[in-house]
Amino acid sequence: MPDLGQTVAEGKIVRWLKQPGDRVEKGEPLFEVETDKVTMEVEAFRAGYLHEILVGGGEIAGAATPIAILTDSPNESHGGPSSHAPEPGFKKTSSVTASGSVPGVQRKHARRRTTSPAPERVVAPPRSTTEPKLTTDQKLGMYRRMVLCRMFEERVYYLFLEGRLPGTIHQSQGQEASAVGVCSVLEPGDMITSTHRPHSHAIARGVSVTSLMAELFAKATGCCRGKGGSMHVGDRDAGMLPAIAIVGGGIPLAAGCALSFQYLKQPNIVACFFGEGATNIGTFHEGVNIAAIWDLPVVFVCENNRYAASTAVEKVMKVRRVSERAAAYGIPGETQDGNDVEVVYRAMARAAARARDGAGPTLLELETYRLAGHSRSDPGHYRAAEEVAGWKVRDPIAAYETRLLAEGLLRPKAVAEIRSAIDHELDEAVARAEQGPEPRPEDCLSDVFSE
Amino acid sequence: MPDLGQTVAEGKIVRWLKQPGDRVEKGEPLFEVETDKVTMEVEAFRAGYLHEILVGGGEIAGAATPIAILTDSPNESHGGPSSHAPEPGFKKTSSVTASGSVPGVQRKHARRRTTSPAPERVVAPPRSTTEPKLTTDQKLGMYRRMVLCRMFEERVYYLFLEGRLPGTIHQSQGQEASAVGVCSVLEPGDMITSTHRPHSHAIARGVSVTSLMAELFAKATGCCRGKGGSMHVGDRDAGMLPAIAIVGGGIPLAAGCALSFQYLKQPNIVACFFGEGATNIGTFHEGVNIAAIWDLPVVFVCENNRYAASTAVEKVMKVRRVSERAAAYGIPGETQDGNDVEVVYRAMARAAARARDGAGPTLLELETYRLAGHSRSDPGHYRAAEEVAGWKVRDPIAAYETRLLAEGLLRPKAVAEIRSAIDHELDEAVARAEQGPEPRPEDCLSDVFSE
Amino acid sequence: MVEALREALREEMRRDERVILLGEDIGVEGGFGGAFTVTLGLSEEFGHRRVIDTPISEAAIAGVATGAALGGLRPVADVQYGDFLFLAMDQLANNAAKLRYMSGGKLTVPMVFRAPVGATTRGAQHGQSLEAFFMHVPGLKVACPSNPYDAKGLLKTAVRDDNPVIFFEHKLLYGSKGSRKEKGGLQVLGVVPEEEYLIPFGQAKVLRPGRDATIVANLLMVHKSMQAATMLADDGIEAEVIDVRTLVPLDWSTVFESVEKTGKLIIVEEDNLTGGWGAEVAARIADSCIDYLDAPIRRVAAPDTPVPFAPVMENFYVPSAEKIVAAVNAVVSWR
Amino acid sequence: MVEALREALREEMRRDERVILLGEDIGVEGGFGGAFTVTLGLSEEFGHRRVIDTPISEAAIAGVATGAALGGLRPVADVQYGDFLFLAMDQLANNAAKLRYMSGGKLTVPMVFRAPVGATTRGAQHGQSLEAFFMHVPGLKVACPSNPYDAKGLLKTAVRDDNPVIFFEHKLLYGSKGSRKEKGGLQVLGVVPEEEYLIPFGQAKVLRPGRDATIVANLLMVHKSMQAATMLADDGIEAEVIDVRTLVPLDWSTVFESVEKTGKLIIVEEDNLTGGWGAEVAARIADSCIDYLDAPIRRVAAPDTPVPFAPVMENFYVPSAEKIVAAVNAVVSWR
Repeated sequence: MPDLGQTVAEGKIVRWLKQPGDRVEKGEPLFEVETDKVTMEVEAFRAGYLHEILVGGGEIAGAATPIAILTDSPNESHGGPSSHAPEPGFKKTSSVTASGSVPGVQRKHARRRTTSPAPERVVAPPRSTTEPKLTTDQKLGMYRRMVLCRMFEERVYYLFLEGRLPGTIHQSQGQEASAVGVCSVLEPGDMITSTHRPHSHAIARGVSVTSLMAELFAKATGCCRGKGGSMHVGDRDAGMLPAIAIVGGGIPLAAGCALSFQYLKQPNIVACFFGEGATNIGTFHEGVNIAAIWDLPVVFVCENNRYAASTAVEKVMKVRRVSERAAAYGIPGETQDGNDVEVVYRAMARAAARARDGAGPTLLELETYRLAGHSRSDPGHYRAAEEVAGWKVRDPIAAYETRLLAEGLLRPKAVAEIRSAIDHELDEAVARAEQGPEPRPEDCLSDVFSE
Repeated sequence: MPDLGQTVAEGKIVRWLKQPGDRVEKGEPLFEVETDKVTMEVEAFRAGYLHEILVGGGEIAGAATPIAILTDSPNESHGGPSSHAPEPGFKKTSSVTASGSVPGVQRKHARRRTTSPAPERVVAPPRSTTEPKLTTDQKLGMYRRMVLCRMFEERVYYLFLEGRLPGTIHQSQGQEASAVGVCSVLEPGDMITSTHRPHSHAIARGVSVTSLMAELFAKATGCCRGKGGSMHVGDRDAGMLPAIAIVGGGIPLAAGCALSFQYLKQPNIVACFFGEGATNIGTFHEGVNIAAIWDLPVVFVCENNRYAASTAVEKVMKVRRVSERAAAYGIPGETQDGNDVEVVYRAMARAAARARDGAGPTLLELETYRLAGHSRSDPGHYRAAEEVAGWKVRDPIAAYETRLLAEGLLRPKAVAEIRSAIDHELDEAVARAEQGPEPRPEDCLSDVFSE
Repeated sequence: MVEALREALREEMRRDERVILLGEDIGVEGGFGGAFTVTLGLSEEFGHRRVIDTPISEAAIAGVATGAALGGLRPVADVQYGDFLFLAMDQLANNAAKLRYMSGGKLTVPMVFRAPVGATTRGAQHGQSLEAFFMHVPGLKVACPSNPYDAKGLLKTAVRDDNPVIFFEHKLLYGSKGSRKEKGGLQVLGVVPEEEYLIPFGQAKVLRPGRDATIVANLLMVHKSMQAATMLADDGIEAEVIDVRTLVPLDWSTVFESVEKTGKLIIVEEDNLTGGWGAEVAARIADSCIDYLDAPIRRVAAPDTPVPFAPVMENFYVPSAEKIVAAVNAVVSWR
Repeated sequence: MVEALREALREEMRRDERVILLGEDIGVEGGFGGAFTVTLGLSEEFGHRRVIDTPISEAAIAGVATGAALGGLRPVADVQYGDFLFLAMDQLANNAAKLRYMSGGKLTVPMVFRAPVGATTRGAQHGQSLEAFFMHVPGLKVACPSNPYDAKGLLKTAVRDDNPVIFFEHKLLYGSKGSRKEKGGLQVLGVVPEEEYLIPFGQAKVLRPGRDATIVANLLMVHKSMQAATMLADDGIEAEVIDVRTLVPLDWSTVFESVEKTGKLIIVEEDNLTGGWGAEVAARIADSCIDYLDAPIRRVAAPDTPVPFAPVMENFYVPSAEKIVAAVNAVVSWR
């Protein structure tokens, strides 16, 4: 599906103007698409034969979803499952897909500007330079990192059940792809800000699992020396500020940190994580606006998991997508599948490149789902069982595992090996946390002021 | 100029498809217009002869601006200046104008939805019922009310210069049309909220001039008994809460008051005044969002006078129009000429009708200018002299006076009579304020709590 | 205490159609009934028209409640954690508290803003005690019940008060029933009558009479103080324990009378020492009762640090019965 | 004082490239240089890269300053009126003040937040004194100079401090020069050296020695207290006047020493009585110096009301030299 604009995340295929088997010339109208902004005909960006229609008339396709396969000859086969399973940026040729960067795709009514209300200020992402091909190592690295996030959360969950950890937790099972996809783009020296639900962000950013676990155990060896706890984990040296547990509170901090990068001419950026619920609070509005007007090097990453605690997003927001709110600040907004780590990676790579190039912030909405409750004690009865089940099918780790296996990049044996190694890593982290020293009671009194 | 959509306030006439003298059939393409959203051909909504083009190709026309005159016969004269000076809603026939309600205007590419990002939720304003023809009495009443606002501010200005008033003032000369146009739509029982610049709002709403003047004189007879002062004038019985002097602070109050109307099934609405600078503060975001999701009966009236104190709107907002921000909340936003009291009246009438009908809030941006400084001591050197001069030419009172004189609704003699009567009214108000009792010092201690 | 608070809301909502509730997650089907289950079940009885779930917009919640109060309703709004009150501070301190005054006494702002306080191993942004901030804002009343009976009676009074009331509830006093059980939470005993009763603001309660020293406390610290008094009694020291119940208005005469009797004052609060409400109590006594004082006024309060996460530090942070005993011993043995 | 503050900023900006300014209307060409002209001319010297005009977004100003401080800058941000601090309270109290602590001491937040305070016939939302709110937040330092010399020296120290500092300036002390002249404003005399000097935090200043009573004051009230001391001297009463200069840290030993000498304490502040910073001073003295006190501790403060508009009421609201004299007389003649 071609990219129809910064704020357009999906479209309905009204009808196909060609049928499978038809010859298609470059520039010839191929199908008609309707979005919440426009209806338009889309032209073929290359010549060929329409081999197969993947999304039929009347159906809805998200941006970056393959909708048809073009081949060079009328009877060409289109290969195994890997040829349409992976994302378009990683395919050699033949899907008509969401990449607006494909130079041949032209909009018929080019004079319409359907995107940002201040489109003249929107700098088009330099996609060609920012969508590097992921190497196998990178893919496996992201996979492993997601598994680490998941297994860390599962371990923590049981440690809580056993009463071995104090305090409360807000877990992120199901949201690993957004954390890992975003952080995999970051460089040393970049910074992230996080929320009351920070574990996966911390692990994705590379905060040491040992120091994280020790913090949850309230030990002096924790990343915050036992003073922060689950909701405030962070490690500036690893590129993560202490998580801010008040919704939206980290957003102005992210803008400020980005201001320091810009001012000091450091080539760094900030990735600012928050949930969709945070987009209703004043600090979101003020912080994003300031980042926008000053072109600060920050990417606002909204993990839309559909519920602010128990409150469904539809009850508290009238727009369909958080990314539509970007238009109020004159910055690009886009919505992506937050459960596909490669989709996340590429979207973040574009946004990060914009930020690094001095073109300012992007509001990147990643659609995902928290498989656990809001906090430790939440059974989540406010969500329909079918909804939860539907999202479980879309588990970002299982899906990626399947894909990597199918692509032959991951050997079945390696899956078990990875899990076993992580298990061992977590055993170690727990052991070291438990053996680590408690803070002294009077340590409570230090670290209020820098002397 | 036809109404091209909720968020489209002006358009550039790309070219005329007919020339003066040409016969035009109903439905025939008449001109091509380009906005920041779309480019489209606009068809004639009636047949006739194109008598005169008022806005040529390449020029920009605001919504609700006459752009051409159609006549029934090729050589028909189109009367005196009154035939294109008044606004379209008040004309019988022959201007092709901004009223999107004119049934004959059709958009060529009707499938495009160019307006709100959640258009399915936007209820079209029931314009036919909400654009009553203004009677001569109403027009003269609005004129007189604007003159009262202006003369009040001028009087207050000199009283300050003479050192007869304590405190500071933020004056509203130049912004009378928005205050009066909005408040003229309101009914008894409706409420307004205001800002640190509240005098014209209070007068437009009908707060007694005597009690306002007494408040500025810090007298016990003032509308706030001398406890509020210029920045907090108000009178709930007259339909105005005490003005809130912290930017944006009145916006959640307006939503709350609207909630009480909705809950109590009162047929009332709230008009919430604020400046464009307030749209960058968190309470704007939170308050408008809540009003939107609950369909509260409130109209958010943004008086865009281009400067937040000394800070130009372009420096602090990347979108071109405040009304574009409405899309972030899924409500209609529109920008209108805030210096034309009848334009304001009609736009407010539509928004008020929506609110009263239970269709929720509107963000109504009124473009205007404060002819005075930000506060008493501000000479306004941050504004170019030509800019100020340009806006002085667009003085809302002078312009309306000229129009009413031209329409024969206002006799030249009456202008002087009105001013003289107001002068007398203000003399009286000043005299009564000066004679009114001072609060006692220890009155400071009362009214903290209701017993 | 959760049940007592819920009952108070239910009774007041049945009594007066103008009472509505506003807050995050307070009425969602299958949800929590607010962060601590206080409103659980109320949306079933009163519907979503009266139990209104809001976005995460604390400033707007406070402002909307204020505006609705001006429009004739009697809103009871809440934040999930008292710490979030800072987000709503402008609306509460600059608008709700001052609108009556700014209008020359013509308006009333009958609203209640509920806020859970207290350290419960949630760290620096979910465990503060904030009474002093609001006690210092003229125009706000401040309540802080220590037990279910008071909670019900005071909340009902708050709902009927024509002024804005900030109503603090301690997380460890909500009770140990249900899923919201807090580690270290107290199940405070005491009968809560089902019938209607009101507890007026500004009436402190002498929970235990004593001749040797006066202990003034609120919220959880009332219980720690009672515990300390028991321990002190074993050593023959009879401490009088006063629960202030409301900080604005504060029942000065009860405190004065007690200090005039004992000559010694210890104030116990979980808030940070410097600028806590205890400072105001000490200052008033040092003004009005100086001639009766025969020992220093001691405050047992949290130190001037944020709330630490680690339980070992949090236990040090929150005043303990032992620290109260030590403070009482010090003043009783003065000179 | 405006010139002294501007000079402090200019010197620190010349000295350290990391010092930047953030605020509304602070650097606009042809503009005001902030609400009270303190930053006038600085954008000409340092450019808009370092003198940054912000939108009207107080919470973000505080949060951005905090984030920039974490990123290695030393921002000096401001609000036009202290009353607007309530909008930024969450970022200041929950983030700026606590980030060092929450990180286990790994981070520093070197920022200054300037805020004009004091009643000047602008009514309830533009005239509050807010020192007590911020004194009560662990992790924030609080300065409140009473004269140009101190203003310069303290502001320079604040800029170099690695902790967040809330810097209060009284509108009537800005000076009577220029367009921002305030009715009733004082032109405080005193030489402000052009060369560099710093005034450490936590050093109170004895402005006038005296044996009969100790007056502790800040900001404008220092001048009212000095005026009162002169009036008292005519009656043979020698009051010692102490300017606290900073509230966090507060120079307790200077205050204790003075009270141990005089046995009498009067605290003068423009903030509302209940829960003002004076309460904390009274409480500390009632704890540490009880044996030296031979009279009640009196506070002369604004009453517990919002700031009224009418000058006749505002004059009643703001503590006067006469009220200070009366308070001193009352304690000096005690018994």
